Amino acid sequence: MLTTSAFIAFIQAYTNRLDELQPLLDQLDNQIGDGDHGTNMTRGFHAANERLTSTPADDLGALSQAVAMTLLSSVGGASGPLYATVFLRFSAQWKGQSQVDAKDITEAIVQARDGLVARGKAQVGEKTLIDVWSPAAQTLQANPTESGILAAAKAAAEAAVGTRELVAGKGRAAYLGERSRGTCDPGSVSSAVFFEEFANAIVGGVEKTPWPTLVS
Amino acid sequence: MLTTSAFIAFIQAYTNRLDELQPLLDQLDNQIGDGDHGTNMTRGFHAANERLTSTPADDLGALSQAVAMTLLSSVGGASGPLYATVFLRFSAQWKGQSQVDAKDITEAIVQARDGLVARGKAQVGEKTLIDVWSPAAQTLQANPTESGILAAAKAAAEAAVGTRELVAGKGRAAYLGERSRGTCDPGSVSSAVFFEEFANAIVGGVEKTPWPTLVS
Amino acid sequence: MKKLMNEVGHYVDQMLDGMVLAHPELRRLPGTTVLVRAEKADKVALVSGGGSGHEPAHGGFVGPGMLDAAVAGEMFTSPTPDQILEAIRAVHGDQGVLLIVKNYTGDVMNFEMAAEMATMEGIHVEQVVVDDDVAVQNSTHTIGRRGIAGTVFVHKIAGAAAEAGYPLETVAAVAKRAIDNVHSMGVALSPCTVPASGQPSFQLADDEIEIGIGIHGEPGVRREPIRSADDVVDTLLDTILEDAAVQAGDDVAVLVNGLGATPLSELYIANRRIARRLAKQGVNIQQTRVAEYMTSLEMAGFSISLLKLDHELAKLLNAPATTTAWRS
Amino acid sequence: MKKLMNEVGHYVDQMLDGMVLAHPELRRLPGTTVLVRAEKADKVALVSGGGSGHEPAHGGFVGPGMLDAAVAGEMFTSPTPDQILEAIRAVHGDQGVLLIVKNYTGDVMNFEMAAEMATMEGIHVEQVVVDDDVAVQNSTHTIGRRGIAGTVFVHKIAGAAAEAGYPLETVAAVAKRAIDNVHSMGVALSPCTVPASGQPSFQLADDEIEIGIGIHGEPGVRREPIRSADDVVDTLLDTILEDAAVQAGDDVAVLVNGLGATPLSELYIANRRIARRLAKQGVNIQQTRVAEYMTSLEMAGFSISLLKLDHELAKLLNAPATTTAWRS
Ligand SMILES: Nc1ncnc2c1ncn2[C@@H]1O[C@H](COP(=O)(O)OP(=O)(O)O)[C@@H](O)[C@H]1O
Ligand SMILES: Nc1ncnc2c1ncn2[C@@H]1O[C@H](COP(=O)(O)OP(=O)(O)O)[C@@H](O)[C@H]1O
Ligand SMILES: [Mg+2]
Ligand SMILES: [Mg+2]
Ligand SMILES: [Mg+2]
Ligand SMILES: [Mg+2]
Repeated sequence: MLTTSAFIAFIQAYTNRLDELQPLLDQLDNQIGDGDHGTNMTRGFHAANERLTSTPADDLGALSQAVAMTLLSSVGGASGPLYATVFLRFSAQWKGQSQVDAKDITEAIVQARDGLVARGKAQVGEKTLIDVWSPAAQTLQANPTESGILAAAKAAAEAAVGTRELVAGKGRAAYLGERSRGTCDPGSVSSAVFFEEFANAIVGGVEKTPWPTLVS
Repeated sequence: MLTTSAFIAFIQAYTNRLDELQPLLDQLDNQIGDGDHGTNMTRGFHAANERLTSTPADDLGALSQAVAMTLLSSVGGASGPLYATVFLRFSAQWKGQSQVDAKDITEAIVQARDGLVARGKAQVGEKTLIDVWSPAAQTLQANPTESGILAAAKAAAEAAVGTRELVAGKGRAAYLGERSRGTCDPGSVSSAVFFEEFANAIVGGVEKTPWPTLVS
Repeated sequence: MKKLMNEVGHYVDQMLDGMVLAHPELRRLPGTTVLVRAEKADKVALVSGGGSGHEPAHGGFVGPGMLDAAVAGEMFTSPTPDQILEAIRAVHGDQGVLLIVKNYTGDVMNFEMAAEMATMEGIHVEQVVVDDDVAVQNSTHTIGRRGIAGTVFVHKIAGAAAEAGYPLETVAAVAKRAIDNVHSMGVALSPCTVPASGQPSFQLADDEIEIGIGIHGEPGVRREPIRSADDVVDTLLDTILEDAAVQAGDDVAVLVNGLGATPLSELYIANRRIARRLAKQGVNIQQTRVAEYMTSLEMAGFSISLLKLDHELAKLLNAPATTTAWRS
Repeated sequence: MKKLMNEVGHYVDQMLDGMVLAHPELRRLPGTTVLVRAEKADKVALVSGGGSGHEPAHGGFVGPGMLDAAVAGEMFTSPTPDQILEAIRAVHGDQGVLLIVKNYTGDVMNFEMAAEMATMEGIHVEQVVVDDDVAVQNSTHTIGRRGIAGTVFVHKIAGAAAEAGYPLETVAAVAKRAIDNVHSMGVALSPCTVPASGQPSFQLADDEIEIGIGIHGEPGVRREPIRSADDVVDTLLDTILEDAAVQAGDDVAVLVNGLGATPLSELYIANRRIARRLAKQGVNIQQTRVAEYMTSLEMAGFSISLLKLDHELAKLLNAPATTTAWRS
């Protein structure tokens, strides 16, 4: 069950994790991109958090819409429209609802994944956050329950680590060709953290992955 | 007595000394100017030497004129017009003559000094090559003989060393004001070397001043 | 890092202020990072933009004969869709809007979202994506090539087409033809430093250059030993000429673009080689531009852009334009 | 030292070649370092020049509305009288020639000798000497102030006066009035390296700036800790304003001149402060120029030039000019 207060707590918790991980995400992006993924994400989610303090907290659709619009207007770059798309799809799915169940959540995540693919036109295996969103959505679809949400977070983390071996086919890292191999995709890591905090806000008891030691 | 062959030997000897002293002259100019006096002088006198190989060697006036025009068209900067003026005055003074005596030499040096003052508008004490040409010309005027030429070279060397204590009032060093004190004026040093090689070509037996140890 | 700036968070804002204070022919939409012409024109409107740090791009190309609006993002970061939408709203008349976008995932997605929003508001929007950087291999398996300095030619040609009263579809078609015919490649002699990070974007040894550089401080496609200007020009030009399939008798325009810290004298030394090589191949240079058009902050280096001209492209390139960074 | 060049001895020669190859409206007198307009004009002729390394100065200001010829010396070294004489001979008609010289001993003497030679050939030559650098104290005991970027305003105004058909004495008088009314001062954030020496012209620590810099890589008048752009602007502007005795209600033109490696964005940040301070003092800015006009190779830094305008100077400043580096 995701309530509006759990949603707000999720955004807050994710923002805190991004603050912690900003250097790591910048560093990963520096190795295979332009070094700003952590900076972009923290800028966006700090703004989103701020925005939520003045958003009526009774409609998950409105809250998601507020996050989406804030990310859209504060991030820029590739990750801005992508993460904004996620929350726009959440908003469409949860419009007018003050709480949603695992089925609604599953549908929203699947919709978000489809939105990301439509927006970024990346396929699985191209070393983008699609490599995380795709297995996470599939795991949830196969098991649209609270335990499925936990399983999705686990699948997301594994997939993010797995991007290390891939050669980028989309995004800035693609210009490096073979040289993009050997570094985890920063957007995939921020997405895995997303699923971790998402599951923790809804189900609770999720252990934090030690990303810095795992991927740097 | 200055013959045409002594004149040519003088230009050659002076060029050799400039080659030796180029780093020192550049360094002095770097401290209080723009660091190119040695480069400018060697560029000019190498060209003059070259030019003399194709100049009929029977007229001191024509030889001086050739040197003057070559310096004018190859040096630029402040030292180009100044040293060119020296040889233009020599040329006017020695026109049509294949050899000149100490009196003719004295008159040419005095004319050159006057030309330098007219061209650069510097007074004695302003830390320019006038501080060398002026005492040298005076020494010669007081004693317009071969021994006077030797005395002029000595006076020139002393005056060049003496510019160290002066504050520049003309030339690029003037922008430094008080900070120009403590470094010998590069144009004064190249002028002192000029008198040294000039005296050696005419009278002979002049000892070379160890400029690098003396002024740097 | 030594920068002439105040608080780093105000860099873009203060730069835009300084720009409109210098150029009364530019106006900044209040509360945005959008520069528009002081006077709105009745024609197809052109909007471009991208991250900051490329000055004079893109604001320097706003004016009669070129762009109607330029949207500035954070340093080397695509602008956000809301800003782009503000630009579209401000400049569109009833003849539609063309967005000129450089091919970077971020730029493409942000402009696309803005276009969708504008379309929802009933504004007719078309988009062209510039991908002139031949350093990046082109193949159907990749995201395609980056957009670099050749974009300025596209601004100029689309601008002249719009000014000439062409309808939106035709302006877009002409812009696409310019894109198909422009090929660019750059080289860096030193990296740049984004003010917020304070760290050089990469490290180059004293005897190394970075070939095939982008315009955001990213490393290029390979690192090589430094060599003579003529040799460096040849490396870039060989790749460009091969890719552009330029032949004897072809008409071209040349853009020698400084990346920020390279003296104009060095750009002219490069142009000497470019002009001589093209002349030797029987290629006719109709126009040469040598200056800073699309920079990477204080990066040392340059890029060459070659635009193959047909009759119409040549006419449009030569049409009058009066912006702060391009006049003809 | 990383430079995009070939043999260092050919630097100036190849730069000039590259320049005329880029700009067919310029012509190089064969065997010289002189650039002239492709078409000779029937009016008072203007000749300027100086050492190389200041590009686009001085060749970039040759063209209708500005100079008739620019003479380039070796790097940061005054050109020689024979080259200047060639320029005078090439451009003089029957209305005389004005030489516009920057106040450096070398430049003054070389131009003076050329003027004497030209006079001996029966050409009527006048000379004005620009000394706009207020960093250098002015007093009767010194050689006076250096000529720096404000020289470009003098080129423009004298150029317009000549184009308007003024006789030589009047062109010279107007140029002198521009010189009397232009005040400049610069600052360096990093030194430059002359190709032949390969050594930086001075050393600055990471937190130091050099105030009151000349344009030949010479050190400035003092070294200070780095600080905000606004503070640096204030330091320069305070000195300029005091010296220029600019008052509320005065009309001025502003030139924010990049020294070579400073991004345009930083120049605009500086201009924001300049414009606001002048506005606050009630000074009317009639025109602002922000770009590289008179550089010191790849030196980082900038200079501010303030030209006080009367009615005629304003008219001449705004008159049309089409050169490669100045258009109006
Ligand atoms: N076409 C795409 N589809 C999906 N994700 C993408 C795409 N392009 C980039 N990304 C994701 O965006 C991340 C980079 O984001 P960020 O660094 O914030 O933006 P930018 O690349 O504009 O600097 C990458 O790590 C990748 O996961
Ligand atoms: N007005 C002047 N009168 C006499 N000598 C001068 C004058 N200005 C400069 N000089 C001499 O010129 C020398 C500098 O020459 P140089 O470095 O070759 O030229 P520049 O100063 O143009 O670089 C100074 O050391 C000084 O002796
Ligand atoms: Mg990035
Ligand atoms: Mg010197
Ligand atoms: Mg980015
Ligand atoms: Mg010099």
